[in-house]
Amino acid sequence: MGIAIYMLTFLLLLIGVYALVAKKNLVRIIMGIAILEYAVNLLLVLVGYRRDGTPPILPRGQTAAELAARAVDPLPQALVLTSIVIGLSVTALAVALAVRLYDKYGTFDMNDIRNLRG
Amino acid sequence: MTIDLFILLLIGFMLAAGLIAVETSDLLSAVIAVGAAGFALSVIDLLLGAPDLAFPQVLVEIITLVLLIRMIMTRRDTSRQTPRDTLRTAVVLLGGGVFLVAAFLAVVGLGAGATVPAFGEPLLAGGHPGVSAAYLWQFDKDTGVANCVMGILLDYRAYDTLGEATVIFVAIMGGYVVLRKVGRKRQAQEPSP
Amino acid sequence: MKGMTSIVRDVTRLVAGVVMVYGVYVSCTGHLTPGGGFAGGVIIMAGVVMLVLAFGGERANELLAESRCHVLDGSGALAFALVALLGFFAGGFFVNFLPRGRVHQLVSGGMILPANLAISLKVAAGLIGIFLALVLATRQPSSQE
Amino acid sequence: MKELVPVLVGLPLGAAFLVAILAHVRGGARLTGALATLAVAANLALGIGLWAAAAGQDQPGAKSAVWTVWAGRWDGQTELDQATGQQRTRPIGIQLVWDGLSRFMVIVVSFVAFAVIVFSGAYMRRFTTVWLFHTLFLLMTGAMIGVVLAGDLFNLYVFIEVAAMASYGLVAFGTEREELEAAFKYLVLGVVASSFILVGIAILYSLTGQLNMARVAAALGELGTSPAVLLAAGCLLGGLALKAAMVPFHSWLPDAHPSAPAPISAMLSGLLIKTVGVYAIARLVFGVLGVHAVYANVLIALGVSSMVVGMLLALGQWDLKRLLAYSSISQAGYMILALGVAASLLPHNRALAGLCAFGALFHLFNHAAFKSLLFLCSGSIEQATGTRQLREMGGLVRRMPVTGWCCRIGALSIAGVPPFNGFFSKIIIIVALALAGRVVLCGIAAAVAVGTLLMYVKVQRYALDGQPGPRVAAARESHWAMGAGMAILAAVCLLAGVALSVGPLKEHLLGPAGEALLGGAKLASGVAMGGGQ
Repeated sequence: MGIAIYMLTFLLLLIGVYALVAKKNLVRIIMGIAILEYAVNLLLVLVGYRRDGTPPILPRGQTAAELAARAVDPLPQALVLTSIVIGLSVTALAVALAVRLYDKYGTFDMNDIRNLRG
Repeated sequence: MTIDLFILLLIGFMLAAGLIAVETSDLLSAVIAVGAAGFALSVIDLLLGAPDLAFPQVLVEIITLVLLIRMIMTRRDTSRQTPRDTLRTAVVLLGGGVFLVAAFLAVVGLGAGATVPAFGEPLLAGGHPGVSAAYLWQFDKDTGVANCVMGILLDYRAYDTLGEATVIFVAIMGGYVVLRKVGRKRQAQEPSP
Repeated sequence: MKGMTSIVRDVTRLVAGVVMVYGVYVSCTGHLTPGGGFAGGVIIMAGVVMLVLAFGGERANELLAESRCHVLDGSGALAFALVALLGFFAGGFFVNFLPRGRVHQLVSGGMILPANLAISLKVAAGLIGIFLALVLATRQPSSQE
Repeated sequence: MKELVPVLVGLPLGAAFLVAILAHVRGGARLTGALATLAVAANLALGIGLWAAAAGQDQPGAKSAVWTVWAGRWDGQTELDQATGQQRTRPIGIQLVWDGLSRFMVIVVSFVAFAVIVFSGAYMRRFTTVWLFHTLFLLMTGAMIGVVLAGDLFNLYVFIEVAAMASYGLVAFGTEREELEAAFKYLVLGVVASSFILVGIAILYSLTGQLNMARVAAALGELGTSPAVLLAAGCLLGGLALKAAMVPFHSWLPDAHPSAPAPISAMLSGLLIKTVGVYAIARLVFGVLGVHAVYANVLIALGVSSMVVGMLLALGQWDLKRLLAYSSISQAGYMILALGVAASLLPHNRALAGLCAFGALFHLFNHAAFKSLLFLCSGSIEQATGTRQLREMGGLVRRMPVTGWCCRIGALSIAGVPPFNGFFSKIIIIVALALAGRVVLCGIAAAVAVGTLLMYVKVQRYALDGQPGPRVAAARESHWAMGAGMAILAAVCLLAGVALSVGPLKEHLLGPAGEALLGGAKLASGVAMGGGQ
């Protein structure tokens, strides 16, 4: 079942990429960004999971050594926290760009927003 | 094993929501589907022992939803159903297929080479624990915090967090750049020097 | 954007303050429980978002002008950079030079508490600023400028 | 001295935060430009000082000094625990590396950034809210230096992301239609690239349990090559190739780079695609993934396709900035090709691999100088004449002597005409390819060099010489500050060819850089002995 979990995560990643590359609607592209972020964050969390693990937070009256024997890996969580922040930042910037593009062209459709040659 | 099943179902739910978000014709439904996927992710975070992530994930989700819904509610969606760009779709399908095969080999392994550790059995639990085992062993003495993730984020790897704070700053400044109504001064104000 | 009905406004007035205080609480206790500066900052921002949605963007903009957000945003980031540079007095970049205190106490973890507060200030101010800018920009979409 | 290395990152970032505050203090908005210039100049001075200090420790011959700085005290050393009286090993955190390669890159980045900020003092006057430009410019510069100094995979990713986000905002700085559209496309592809980079890092972490580059390299050396490692490498190299705009991932660059204001085009083409693209690829292949025939062949294929396709597309362009952007793809291809050949030669013939790496880094330096110069010239020309079309120009040397001559020097350099710097690096790469027996690659490189020459003969013929057209006749020379920015880079183009290929600068700047690049594993052994999990 572990293999299926990983493979579905990679599939989710590909759905995000598909939305970014093949879709023409600005809003849908922003949603693709969100899905892509989810997939990457999910992969990092999965990589750090330990079966029946506890959160890496020290309960009162326990030593770190006791916690270390059964906590999940805290490092990927710290990385994901940074990655969530980066994802929010990218989304905010993309929304700002989409809003301005709508102001200029009156549409979210990339087919009508095409002045540049590839 | 039940937790595996739960997680598999939740990821399946995220996949379905993601597909709906990408393919449905109504933008509002699509945004809500993305929101549902995000909430499923935060539930997965909770199940996987990462309450530190579930919390910001939900919050970020809400902010994103508010931004996206406001954006589409005040604007008419005039996008047309255009015929599928067959070339791009084919490239994505082909590349995606190659990627999935490679990922499958990476997870399952081919011959004797190293594979991605099986789900639930990271290096931390095995014989060659990496750098994070050292963090877990002594974070209370080193940093004096009870929450190991915060200890890593703001002490062991605080330099990354400086970068993280900078990313938000950059995005906000970039947002202001983009939202300026006038970027260039008009020609009249711009004589050659 | 106009505001909402008076019921919504009254409830929001009550709730938003609580939400913001909770945000401050979350950023202060990041080293003890899940949460931390980023989560706290976003919660504070969520309180302001509620106010903006209930009372309208102009009203919020009067209270918290864009320039003030910039200043707070920059100060938060600068405070965090200072945390990094203060470490030089103790021997190097990002050295946590304050006493660690006892685990599970509010005042523990040395620089982690101040750093969390700086981040929460930064995140809250920055996100409020960009949200207000986006709301005001989305007020009346003009197809041609 | 060593402790000051992180200041190279902290100073621009701190100055950027200060700019945002200063802009809202009464009368402060006018000072932001001065603050930004001062910060970049101070960074350049600090970079040169640290380079000199480290170069003083170089041993004669090949050994160059490697300084490693740890953020916080988390350096893997053992210490005495005060409370228990027992020995304890500190875990390792984030490492900053000041070796030959990173000190070379820091000099390149801060030098070009300095020339560009001098230029933009006058150029940016026609834009509104210039302080936003200054803060984003400082953030981008600081982040690029952060990328170059990073000794940790995730730290590398974070700073790549900061630099990329700053560039999205800067590409859209004019907020006209094309600029917004280009910025959006650029952002979308940038997100795809950084997601794949992060996937690669996640897989590497799951395999090795480490994030420190040297330790990952050591652990990978034990694991050998397996599908999982190759998947991680593919994700990382694919993402970085997208950031570097290698063909077939190049489609965003010709939109994004010309849309930005000229100083930013200069930064993007001259520095960004090299630090987050070429440099990061080189660091990863030589320092983390380990030299392997598969990676070498991938690099060679990317390099050749970029060189040829970029050159062919550039030849057909009549828009000056688009022509320059396509030619950036082609020139970056040279570097990647040379690095790929160096990687394939390294196990058999270290001396020849060294020559290839030397050529690649030399070309990186030269391209940073002349491509930035040409983009700055294009900005000066566009401002004076109001056009970017080559056909509408003509006789610029007569009407705008400073810009015209700087542009001529830049064009001659990139075309590879002998006394200028481009000639030296191209000839080194071509000769190294020939010596390595890669006749086909050598022929392609020579052919692309001829194509580049033709391309810039076209620029000279239509833009600089001939009769002034109606638009050019009314043009006047640009502000002196813009001229100064261009003149600095033009002087480098004139002098660098000889100065860097012989003498003390080769000994202490380029030589150690190539050495550090090829000796990626040496760094690994130095860190692995540090102890600690």
